[in-house]
Amino acid sequence: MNDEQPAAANANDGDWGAIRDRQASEALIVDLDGFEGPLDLLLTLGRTQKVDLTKISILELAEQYLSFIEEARKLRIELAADYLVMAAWLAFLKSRLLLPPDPSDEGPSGEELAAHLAFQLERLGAMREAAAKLFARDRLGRDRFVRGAPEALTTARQIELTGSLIELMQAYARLRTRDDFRPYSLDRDNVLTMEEALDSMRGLIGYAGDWTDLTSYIPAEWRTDPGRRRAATAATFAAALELVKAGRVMLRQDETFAPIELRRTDD
Amino acid sequence: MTETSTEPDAPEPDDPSLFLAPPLAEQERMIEAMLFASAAPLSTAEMEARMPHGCDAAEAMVLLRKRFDGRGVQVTRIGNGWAFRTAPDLGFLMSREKVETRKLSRAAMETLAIIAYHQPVTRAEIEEIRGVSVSRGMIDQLIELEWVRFGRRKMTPGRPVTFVVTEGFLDHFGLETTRDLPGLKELREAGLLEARAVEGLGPLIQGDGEDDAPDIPADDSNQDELFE
Amino acid sequence: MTETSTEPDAPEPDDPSLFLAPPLAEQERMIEAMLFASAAPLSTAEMEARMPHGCDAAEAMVLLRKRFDGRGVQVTRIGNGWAFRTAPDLGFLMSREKVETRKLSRAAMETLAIIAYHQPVTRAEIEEIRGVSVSRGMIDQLIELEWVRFGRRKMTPGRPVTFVVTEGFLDHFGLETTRDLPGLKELREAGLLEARAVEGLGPLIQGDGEDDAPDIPADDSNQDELFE
Repeated sequence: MNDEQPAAANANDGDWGAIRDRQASEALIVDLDGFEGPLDLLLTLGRTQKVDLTKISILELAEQYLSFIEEARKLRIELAADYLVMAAWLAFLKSRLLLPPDPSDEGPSGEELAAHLAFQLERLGAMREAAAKLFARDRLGRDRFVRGAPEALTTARQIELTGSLIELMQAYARLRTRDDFRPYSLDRDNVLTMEEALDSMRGLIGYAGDWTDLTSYIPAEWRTDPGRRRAATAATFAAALELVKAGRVMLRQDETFAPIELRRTDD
Repeated sequence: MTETSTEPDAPEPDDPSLFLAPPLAEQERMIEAMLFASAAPLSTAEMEARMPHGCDAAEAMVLLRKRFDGRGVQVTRIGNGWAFRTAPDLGFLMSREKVETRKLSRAAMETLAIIAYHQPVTRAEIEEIRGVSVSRGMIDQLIELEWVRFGRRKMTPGRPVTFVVTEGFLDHFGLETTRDLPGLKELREAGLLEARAVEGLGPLIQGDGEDDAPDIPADDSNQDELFE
Repeated sequence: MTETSTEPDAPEPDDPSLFLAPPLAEQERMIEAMLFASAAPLSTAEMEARMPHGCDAAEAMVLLRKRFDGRGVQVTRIGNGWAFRTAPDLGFLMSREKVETRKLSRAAMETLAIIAYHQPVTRAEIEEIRGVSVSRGMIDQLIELEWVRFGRRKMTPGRPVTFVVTEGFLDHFGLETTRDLPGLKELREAGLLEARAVEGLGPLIQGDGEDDAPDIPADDSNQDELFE
């Protein structure tokens, strides 16, 4: 591989070329952060060989890389681990390439390893070139343009309603059997509220020094109609309980279903 | 941008028209591209300002309009400017129709059932049977579906309108006449009445109170009421 | 819809082809209008779905492409679709429409190229080619630009996700298909697009162990559309 060295590359550059090369390598070291990893660094170093990537000397490249790492160390530049891994691998590759092959050794030969590295570099270089070509194309929004005022596609949603005969009949059946169980609804006119009962009782309990039947507190106009009477009884009973809670009255009942009697508390 | 060197009157070297305007056909391409890419209509002055020196956008516009005459898109004057617009007869291509089928809502189905079984029937009668008020919007929707139409006015005070079902209704529900609708007894025999209890509505609790909300606004045009 | 009664084989009355498709010139107007109206590419199938029965959008497209050959706007093929785009030589007129995009890093451009030329490609493969780990953020950036999307999982251990380029990528870079990528043939002939990752041949690149979107939506059934 060494015979493909571009020996003539710097021939007419003389010392000037050497200085420029040194400047270039110094620039590389300073710009280490600009590299996208060891392969990128190898590719850049490979380019200084000024040959087609397919003809690159991997041995020379390994040496370039190793001396670059050495220089970086001297300059106390901290190197990421993958640069060091690559350095170790290249040192191994170099020994493989230089030493006669060990017949007992398994695995790929030095040449195979070198060929693969050359392939990787060529491929990365090709992708880099492809990216440049791609981005140099006539691009949308820069060279080519879309319709500035696209006309929206309107979607007319048409709703089609359906129903089956069974559903129609079920609906009717539902309606016709509803009367039997019409929901219970409150009839406000025929309800005496607890508040109303309480109001009328408050005015009367002052006179209840003796036990009196609770029903006598039901307002007269609520006594005749059975429905109204039922509602008023409940309201009056609830109102009496409220008054007991307030400590105003006492209640008693001799036995189950016997009349409930009420008396003012003595204070 | 082609420079025509065979121009008979060679202009003075510092004459701006030394740089001759591109050929008109090229200018036409330019205004075509600009009108296409612009979000808003462009006036000829605006276009000229972007074009190489010496161009005449108005003249190029004459060519462009002629070229698009009768095409699928047309160069249209909008205010002071020009823009491409779809030819009016092709507007139908710019809309997509999507047909969705939905079931009639329970409330609408009930109303329809009442009209079918009791026609001709007034709205008041429908309300009496359903036990809740019936929105005008719902009947309107049934009319729009062409399942219900107006019948004769009733000869009662106020002469209320009645509703009847249509041929379209019979068609959709696969009936010859409304007389083919089964009676209550047959419904029960068909198990349609028991089905309610199975549905979990329970024999004593009426409905779910949702679509039978006691006060539906009288003119509820909300069509959601029609489907679930 | 013109009915040609001189058709030799008169179709049956209920044959849908009784209503013959509009003349091809009319179909050409239609696709012209649809393509003008849409910013995104439309496939011939999408156009046909909006056209009257019996239309052949692909045939009409032949006419339309010819008509706009050399014009200021051009009919461009983008993957499976078609779109009008301004002619590249007229970009200088559109300074106002220019879209200022954030400049992609060199690494992102390179990653995009690798995805385009090697697709479908896994993140590990991208890392193998670039020799460094690829940050999730960089691929996310490409996905956000809508130039890259997830492809099918690879049938290799771990079933890694793959990345492919999109129709938006083709549109942006003015490519009809991924086969038109610059230098593709040469790269293939040079063997540079073959997967040649052989264990033990080079120092291993350590990924950062991040998981690439473990759940891709199941429907990537049409991912083949871009590649044949």
